[in-house]
Amino acid sequence: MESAEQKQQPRYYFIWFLLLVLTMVEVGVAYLSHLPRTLLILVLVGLAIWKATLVAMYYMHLKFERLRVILLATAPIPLAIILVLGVLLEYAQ
Amino acid sequence: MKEAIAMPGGVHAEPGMRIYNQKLGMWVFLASEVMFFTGLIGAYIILRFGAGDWALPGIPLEEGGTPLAINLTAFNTFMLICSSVTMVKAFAAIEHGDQRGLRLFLLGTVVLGAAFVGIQIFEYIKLTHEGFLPACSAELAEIVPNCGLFGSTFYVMTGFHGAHVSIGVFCMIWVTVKAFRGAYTKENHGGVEVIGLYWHFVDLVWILLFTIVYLI
Amino acid sequence: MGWLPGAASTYAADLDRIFYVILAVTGLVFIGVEATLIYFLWKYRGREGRKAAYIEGSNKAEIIWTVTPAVFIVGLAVASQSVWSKIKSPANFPTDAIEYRVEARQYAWGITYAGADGVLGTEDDFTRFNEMHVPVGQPVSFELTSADVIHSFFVPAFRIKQDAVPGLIMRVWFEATEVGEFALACAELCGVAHFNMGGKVIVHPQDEFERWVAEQS
Amino acid sequence: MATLESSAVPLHAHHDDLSFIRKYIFATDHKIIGLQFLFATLIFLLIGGVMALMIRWQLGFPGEAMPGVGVINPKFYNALVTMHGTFMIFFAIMPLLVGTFGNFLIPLKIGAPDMAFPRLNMMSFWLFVVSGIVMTASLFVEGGAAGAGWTVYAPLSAVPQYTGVSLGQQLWIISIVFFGGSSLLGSVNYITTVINMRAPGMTLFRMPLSIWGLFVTAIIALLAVPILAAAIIMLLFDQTIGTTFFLPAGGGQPLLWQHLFWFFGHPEVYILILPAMGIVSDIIANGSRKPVFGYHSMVLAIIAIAFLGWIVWGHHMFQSGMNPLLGTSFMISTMAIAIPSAIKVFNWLGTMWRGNLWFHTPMLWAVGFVSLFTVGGLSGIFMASNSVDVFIHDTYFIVAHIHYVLFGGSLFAIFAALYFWFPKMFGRCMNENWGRIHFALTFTFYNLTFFPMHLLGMGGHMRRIYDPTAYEFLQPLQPMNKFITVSAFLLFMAQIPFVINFFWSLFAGEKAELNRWRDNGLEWTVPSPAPHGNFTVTPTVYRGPYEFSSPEVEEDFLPQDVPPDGGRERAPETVGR
Repeated sequence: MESAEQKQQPRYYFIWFLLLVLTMVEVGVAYLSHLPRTLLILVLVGLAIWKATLVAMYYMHLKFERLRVILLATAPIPLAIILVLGVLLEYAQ
Repeated sequence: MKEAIAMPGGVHAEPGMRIYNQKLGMWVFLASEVMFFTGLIGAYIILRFGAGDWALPGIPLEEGGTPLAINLTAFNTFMLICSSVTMVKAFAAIEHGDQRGLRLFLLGTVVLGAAFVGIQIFEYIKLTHEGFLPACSAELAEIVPNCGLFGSTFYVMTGFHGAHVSIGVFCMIWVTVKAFRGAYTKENHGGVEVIGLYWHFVDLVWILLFTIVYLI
Repeated sequence: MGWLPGAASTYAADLDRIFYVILAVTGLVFIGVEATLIYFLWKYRGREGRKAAYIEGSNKAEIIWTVTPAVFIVGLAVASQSVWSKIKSPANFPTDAIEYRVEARQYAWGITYAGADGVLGTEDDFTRFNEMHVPVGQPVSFELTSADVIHSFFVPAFRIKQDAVPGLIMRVWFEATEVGEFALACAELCGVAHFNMGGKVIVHPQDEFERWVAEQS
Repeated sequence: MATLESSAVPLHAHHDDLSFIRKYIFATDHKIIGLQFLFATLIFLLIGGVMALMIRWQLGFPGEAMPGVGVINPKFYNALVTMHGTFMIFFAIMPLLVGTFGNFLIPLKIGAPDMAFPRLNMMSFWLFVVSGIVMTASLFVEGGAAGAGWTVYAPLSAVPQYTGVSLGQQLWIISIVFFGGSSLLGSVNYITTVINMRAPGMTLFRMPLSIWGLFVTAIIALLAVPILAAAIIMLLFDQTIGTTFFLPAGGGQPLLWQHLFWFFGHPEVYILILPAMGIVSDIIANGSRKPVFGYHSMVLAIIAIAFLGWIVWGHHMFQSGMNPLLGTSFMISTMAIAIPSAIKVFNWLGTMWRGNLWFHTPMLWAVGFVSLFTVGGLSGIFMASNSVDVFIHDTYFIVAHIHYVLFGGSLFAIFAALYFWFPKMFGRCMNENWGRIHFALTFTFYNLTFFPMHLLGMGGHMRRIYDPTAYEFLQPLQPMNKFITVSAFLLFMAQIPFVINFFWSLFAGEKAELNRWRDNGLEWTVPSPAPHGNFTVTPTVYRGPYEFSSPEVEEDFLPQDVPPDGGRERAPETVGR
């Protein structure tokens, strides 16, 4: 489709390999239960977001789309954050 | 997909998104799906935050470890990631007009996707036999903290994800059959791209679910 | 005005004041808008051969009617905030209050009194249903919870309303300023007999209240 | 995936050989689907209205047998309260605005041949029908219909023993899941259509405000309804298979339900009002023969309201035990909504200012909307103030408020739209005189019914109570309750002229000319009713939709598709059929 003209072939296998390695790192990290929980959670969530971004950017071709498609795709994310954070604030009292 | 490229409604002075309707529609639909999973995952985060004690990975079940089988699921995650790369390779193949590549990679995606669902069903059977349910068995309830809540959130999140994969597999079979009949060409392959978007989205959700449900 | 029920707690008057301020301002806006509307309807009624003025808008006018409500709203928010935090914020709870425990259930209010020793959780605690006896002129505070579904503790005369949520403990306080009997109602739909979940708050003079507590044990 | 084949090119040639079933039952034509929604929802509107009368009867004359119905018992009363809200919100107002007018207007007004996905559109309607049937069926099952309020607060709704209703509540949930599917398909369709299928020249800022309202509404529905779907599915599992999401006994959180529900529920309120605001803007501009005052700020106000709608959900929960600091922030964000709302009201007044007002029936309803929405908007400020809300929360004050916004607001706009687009829908006009009578009676009895409810609320009258006389302090308010009940019955009867007018005009109304209201929209350039495919030749748009009384031309309107050189030769309009 039209995105094909402008993009150089992304390295799909390289991304796959990266995802694989990151998954293995994640599972490994999860077993390090003696580390502080907060650190573990931060690392794991960071890795997960990294992986998710890779999929969205390269496999879903967001990296090669126009800005408006990217905006459309990411529009719900602020709402999701507002919901979860808003409710979690309840516990902050 | 001929009509998909010819923009319906004739020429556009201000041509909207410059992507064809089906692809735009799929992105819009995925935005809605993000909110659906936000509802489920958000509820899980909030409930877990409020519950305090939770079963953790990396320690034995008796000491409050998770009843979930992490290695099995890590393997399953591997399958889904593989299916994503076959999917995107199928799309890349038809972009170059490579019919054989398209068919092979689509077939691979179907097999890997079906295997994911199969393993998940196996996991469910195993867990229910061990008494891990929304209403936990008495023994498990004693050692797993907040067992009922864990079970409730676990089954709802992974269950709805599994349903999404299953629907994806059925659609993928349909697309594959069409591919074998030669319905897609170098110029017209919107169907492959649209199902691919859905497939990768489901993969993306699983990446997040695997981390926050199994590993944290 | 007289439409609000008689006020009988310390913060009722504060709340009523904000109510009436909002009523006055919104009332003025209401009259202004409706009068303008009616005037326009009459003044610019269609006539043959006349053409409407071609006006697409006016930035100046729009800025005016964007900023004016904004200013009003900021003022209102500030005014509301002080009363809100007086009623609900745990930091502002009176420290010299008599403690109770209130548990709502389908369809009754269980009110636990501290008894003669004035301490909750001891043996001389006693529970009465649907009648809350309190002394006048002294703050009372209580932990509010529910045994089954969500109820809402509502005493119109005191201007207090607080949901009772199962699994959670809410803090409520009020100080009655008048002796007498006041209606206690459930304000949150709680089941078939929701309408029949009324009770009373009975405000005694200080000495009478002490006598009443002594009689109970 | 080949659904577009029929819409990609205007195929008037073979649209006539569709069988009756293809044309009117499993229709893919957006106009027919709009009409299907219209007739289906009018039935639900009637059901909801009758329920309102039963509620009013019980409140005015507690415990007395209602003629034709009998004595209403408390359990049935709770079911009535729940189902009245459900039917009116999900099965009347929302599908009337979004389903009927969204379908009918979007392609016609942006110059598209049809929706982007006609078959999804058809599925959307039939899912709605399934949903409506399931909901109606829940009225007749054992144990009665759901009785936990339309907000289905857990744990009351999550455990059958608490209300004595199990199957009814479960059917309620299943019905809303279907409804969510219907809404999702509709939203995807509307958004894609508006983004991708506008006619040449129809830039975003040349779209009529009705389309802006519907477009933004579709975005809200797209993102809000899935949250409800997720929440009610969890609720269903709590009801049936022993999960404990909202049950404190199993570690769940009742307040989580309220957060999820209102995170959907408050945007939902704007789903119910934004299209109405857009439609009213269109009609007021037409009736004033003047451009909408401040078109751009009207658009921005719609967007601002939609955005703010996402960060105010907590104001429904001020008294539920939320963190008081959070209460403050929700109060501020809620009050901020007053600003765009005020802009809208003042701009409507500005539109009428120095106009040449033409009081056709739609204009009357639109003006009625402005005057009543003002009341509803202003009374909202009382609830937005968190301290005043301590007293008036869950009282009749809020019942008055929602009815001023949803009946005086949304439903008045719906009537305005029906009278306005009836000629384009059916090719015949509704009777103007009866329309005016309908308006005058409705406006009068509407205010007599709902305005006194503010006073009830100020007296402390709780909402959703079966028998107000059970409370001594409410007994002095009973005469007013009776008065409201009588007014409500008269309000109901005031709709009879409408029903007669509607059906009579359907078959025997005056034939509609092409452009009944001398309007500028593209829909008035096609025959009434418009053929499948809408436009013989895709129209080209040269200007915004509100060029009334433009100095460029002699007439007091200047349609969007007339070329700027003033050449008034619009070939397409006469060709159609």
